[in-house]
Amino acid sequence: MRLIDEQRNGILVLRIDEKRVDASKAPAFKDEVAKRIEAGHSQVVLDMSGVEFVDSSGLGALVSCLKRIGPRGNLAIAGASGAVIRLFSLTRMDRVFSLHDTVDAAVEQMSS
Amino acid sequence: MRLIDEQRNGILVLRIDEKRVDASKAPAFKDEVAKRIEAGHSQVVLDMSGVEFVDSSGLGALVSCLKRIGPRGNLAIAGASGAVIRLFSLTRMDRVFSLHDTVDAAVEQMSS
Amino acid sequence: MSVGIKLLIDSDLDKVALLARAVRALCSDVLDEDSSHAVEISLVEAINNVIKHGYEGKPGRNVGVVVSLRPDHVEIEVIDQAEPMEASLLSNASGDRFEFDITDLDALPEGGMGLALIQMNMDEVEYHAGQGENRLRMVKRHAQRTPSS
Amino acid sequence: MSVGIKLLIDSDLDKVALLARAVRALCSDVLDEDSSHAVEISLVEAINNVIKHGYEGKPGRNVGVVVSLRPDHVEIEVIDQAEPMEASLLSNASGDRFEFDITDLDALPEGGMGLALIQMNMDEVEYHAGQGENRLRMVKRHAQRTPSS
Ligand SMILES: Nc1ncnc2c1ncn2[C@@H]1O[C@H](COP(=O)(O)OP(=O)(O)O)[C@@H](O)[C@H]1O
Ligand SMILES: Nc1ncnc2c1ncn2[C@@H]1O[C@H](COP(=O)(O)OP(=O)(O)O)[C@@H](O)[C@H]1O
Repeated sequence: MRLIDEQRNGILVLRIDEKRVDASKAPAFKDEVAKRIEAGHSQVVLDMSGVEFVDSSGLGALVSCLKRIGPRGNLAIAGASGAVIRLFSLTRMDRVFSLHDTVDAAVEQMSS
Repeated sequence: MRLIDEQRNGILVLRIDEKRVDASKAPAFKDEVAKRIEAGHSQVVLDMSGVEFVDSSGLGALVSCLKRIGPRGNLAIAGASGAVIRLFSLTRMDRVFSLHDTVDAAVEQMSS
Repeated sequence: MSVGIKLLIDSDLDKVALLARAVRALCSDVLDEDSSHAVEISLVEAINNVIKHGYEGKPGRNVGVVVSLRPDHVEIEVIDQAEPMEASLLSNASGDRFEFDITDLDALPEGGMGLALIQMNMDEVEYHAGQGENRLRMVKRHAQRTPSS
Repeated sequence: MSVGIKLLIDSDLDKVALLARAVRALCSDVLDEDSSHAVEISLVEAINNVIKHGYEGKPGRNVGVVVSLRPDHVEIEVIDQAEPMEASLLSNASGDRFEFDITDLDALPEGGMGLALIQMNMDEVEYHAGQGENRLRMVKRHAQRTPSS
């Protein structure tokens, strides 16, 4: 699971450097994000602009991250497109996650 | 084998309305073109702009058309791109056939 | 005139993407983007289930997919030789799975979404178990021919 | 870490495009355009030969292709159960086939180009016949790792 970390105004921007977040990658993804949350990050933007496909395991991992960060933290998703957006809509998760076109937009809203 | 016929200044413009000209289509293609040559067409532009892939059978069919039209007739190819051009180059057939970017360019040269 | 091809991987989650990419390329010749995605997500969920539940994560077993492109629909069959699943799990699955309370964080689903996604995305879904082989048959009709879909 | 998938069609020229499209989609994830085309044309020529010559155009026989994406190359194996071909036909084939006189219309080739195209397009080509099964193994290395290609 390739993740690229970046800090912006105390927000962790995590770029998913994989084309697919599926059952083969979801467990590692969940663990990697959990590690960062345990380390104290409670404001996280996931940059999914490079992701072309997510299955229900990947989606479940995202939900797990959201739960772990908890109601006092913040998890936003940036750059989801095409098949990824379609999955969010189908499962009504577009109403659960805070979705943004770009990382900048997500960071800006989280900072304000 | 889908071919679309059009006449321009006494030139037959034949558009190949198939994405692939391969062993499953080459015999029918050869027959269809032969029919038109027998019917008196000796100036022919093949519009290959919609074709994405040609194999050696398709290429052989094109050579057969060229032979049938003979040295007194004219066969030009328009709009070949990508994989099609690559096959022509590999087999040196780019030196045998008269290749043009567009149908217009092919018709113009044939008319002059 | 039907045109069919069979694809085979062994029961390894790392290989599911290969199958998915190949099948997507086949479908995209005749289906639009949304329908191609519908087939891809359904196929991936079905294969993940075979590997994770049917074969219990054991490697070295076969997962087959037959793709047939027909004039008005695409048919996908997922074939395995695992213990069959309880057929009612599939027939009871539906989009209701996603009628959760979006304000109740703890109640959001982290799993159990695959069969529902299959039902929501495909026009026909049939499961046949028997003779040591299970077949999940899924049909996606071309969008332009089914204005109601 | 290799990732492999097997594709099967029956011996029907109408199905070769399906195989080609699926394999192309797999390759295009790791190979550039030219290398993907090199694999596609080689694969199509090999399969056409199996169907036309090996199975003599008879339908209902199997043609298999195993695709393995490895860190620095793509490996394609074409597998059939036909009579083997004369191996020297393949080993003698080369780009020399296209050293014809371009001014001699009658002498231009209309066939006999497939094996030459395979040799020209792939980095390794091996043919194994035996035990009722023939395997044509073809390797395409990633362009960036073989500056000489
Ligand atoms: N191929 C299968 N073989 C056996 N059991 C299956 C199979 N597919 C699904 N199931 C059962 O149905 C349940 C629901 O499947 P699904 O909706 O895909 O969600 P998940 O796989 O996340 O649990 C699984 O947990 C499993 O118990
Ligand atoms: N799989 C095969 N089985 C038997 N013979 C073959 C096979 N492949 C090729 N050949 C023989 O080699 C010859 C050259 O093949 P090729 O270069 O592909 O050109 P073509 O198929 O147009 O004749 C064929 O005509 C055939 O006699």
